[in-house]
Amino acid sequence: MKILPVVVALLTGALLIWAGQDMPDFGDPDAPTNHHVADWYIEHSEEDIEVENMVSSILADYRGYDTLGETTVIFTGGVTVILLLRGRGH
Amino acid sequence: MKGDESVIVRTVIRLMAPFIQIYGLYVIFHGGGGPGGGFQGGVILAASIILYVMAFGIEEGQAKLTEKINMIMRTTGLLIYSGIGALAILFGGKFLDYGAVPLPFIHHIPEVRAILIDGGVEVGVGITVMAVMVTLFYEFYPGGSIDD
Amino acid sequence: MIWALDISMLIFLVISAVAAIAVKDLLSSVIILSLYSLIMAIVWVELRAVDVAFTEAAVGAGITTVLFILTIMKTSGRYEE
Amino acid sequence: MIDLILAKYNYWIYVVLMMIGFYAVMDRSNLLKKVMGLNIFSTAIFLFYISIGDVAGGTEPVYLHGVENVLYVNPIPHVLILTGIVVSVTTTAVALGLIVRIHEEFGTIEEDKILELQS
Repeated sequence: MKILPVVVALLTGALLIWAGQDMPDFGDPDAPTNHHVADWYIEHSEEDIEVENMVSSILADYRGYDTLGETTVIFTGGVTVILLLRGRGH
Repeated sequence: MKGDESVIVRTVIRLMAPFIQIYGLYVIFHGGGGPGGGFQGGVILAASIILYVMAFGIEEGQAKLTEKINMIMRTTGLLIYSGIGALAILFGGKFLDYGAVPLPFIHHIPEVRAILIDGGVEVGVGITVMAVMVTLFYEFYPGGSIDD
Repeated sequence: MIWALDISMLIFLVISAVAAIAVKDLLSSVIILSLYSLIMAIVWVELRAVDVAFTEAAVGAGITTVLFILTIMKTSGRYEE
Repeated sequence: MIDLILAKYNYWIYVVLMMIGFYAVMDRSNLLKKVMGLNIFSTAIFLFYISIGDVAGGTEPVYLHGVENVLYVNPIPHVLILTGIVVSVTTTAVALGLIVRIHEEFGTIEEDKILELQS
């Protein structure tokens, strides 16, 4: 066990703990992240898209570009593995 | 590499694989009403084929799902998704604006969006994910990397 | 949310992460990593993220473990030096 | 002090998990262990995101019909993390493919031996 990686990991952890003291409490209903656009999605997604699961409606409709990019990432990963591992030695 | 599992393992997996596949289809099509969706269902469908290859060997598995069909499915799913997006442009909306697509007999716009999400987008994602996961498994399997 | 269950699951999470890194046998290490994914799925059900829990249980404990085990078979180095 | 620890315990656990993953990526010589550390690192970040979106006393983000004034948890982190898990598994697959190629090229997956062979 070398000493430098331990020191770097501990320093990063200490920095994150120091920064995390200013975060809102865990499970706080008044935290800013839970209010800006999340409220709008929760109120409107039932009328806009008649799908019960909010995660599904946000994933496929409000943020459809994200999911299209995600599918492209999977496809590119598969093609990359094929290029790496198939047809060597020719 | 040939699978050399016992007859009990083979019989149980031969019985179980169709039920796993039906569960995967249920997860894909039930994505709107509860937990689930295209990605999870595609992974479950791929898991049934992985189980089959583990018990019966790579040759039997590739006889069931050949590399050619796999390659076609890998691209078809992505094409379904972006095709539905482009369909909205064709009918005067923006890219991926599902409400613009006129479906026959349905004029209620939220219902059109729900049907396109559940029946189009999730199926496309599921097909691509299943084919890519099976591809990864075939490529990493010892002796499974074929040249064609 | 049952906070006692939550805290004990989080402690198990840390223990299994340390074990997955510390164990010398790579195959055992992969199995412990899949246990880590399973505990993570339980934590996410506790945090009411059902879709994420479903995905983690299918991917982390399923596909990733299979890929790791196949890589160990291909590289045939079961023990770390 | 004890209040501070108890009020945010999920955040401290995320910091600990992230340190473990970061240490494994930096210090382990075996490439497979490095990929495992990367997995633990990414899961720690996911835990942080989902913990931000949690609301005490809330329910799952699936509509309950016929019930008034339901408090739902924030669904946006769930969506982001769903995408993140997919990218994480793809990254793992590509990394494992590279490891298989490295083993074919050098005959070992220990980082220090590969560096010796290269010099």
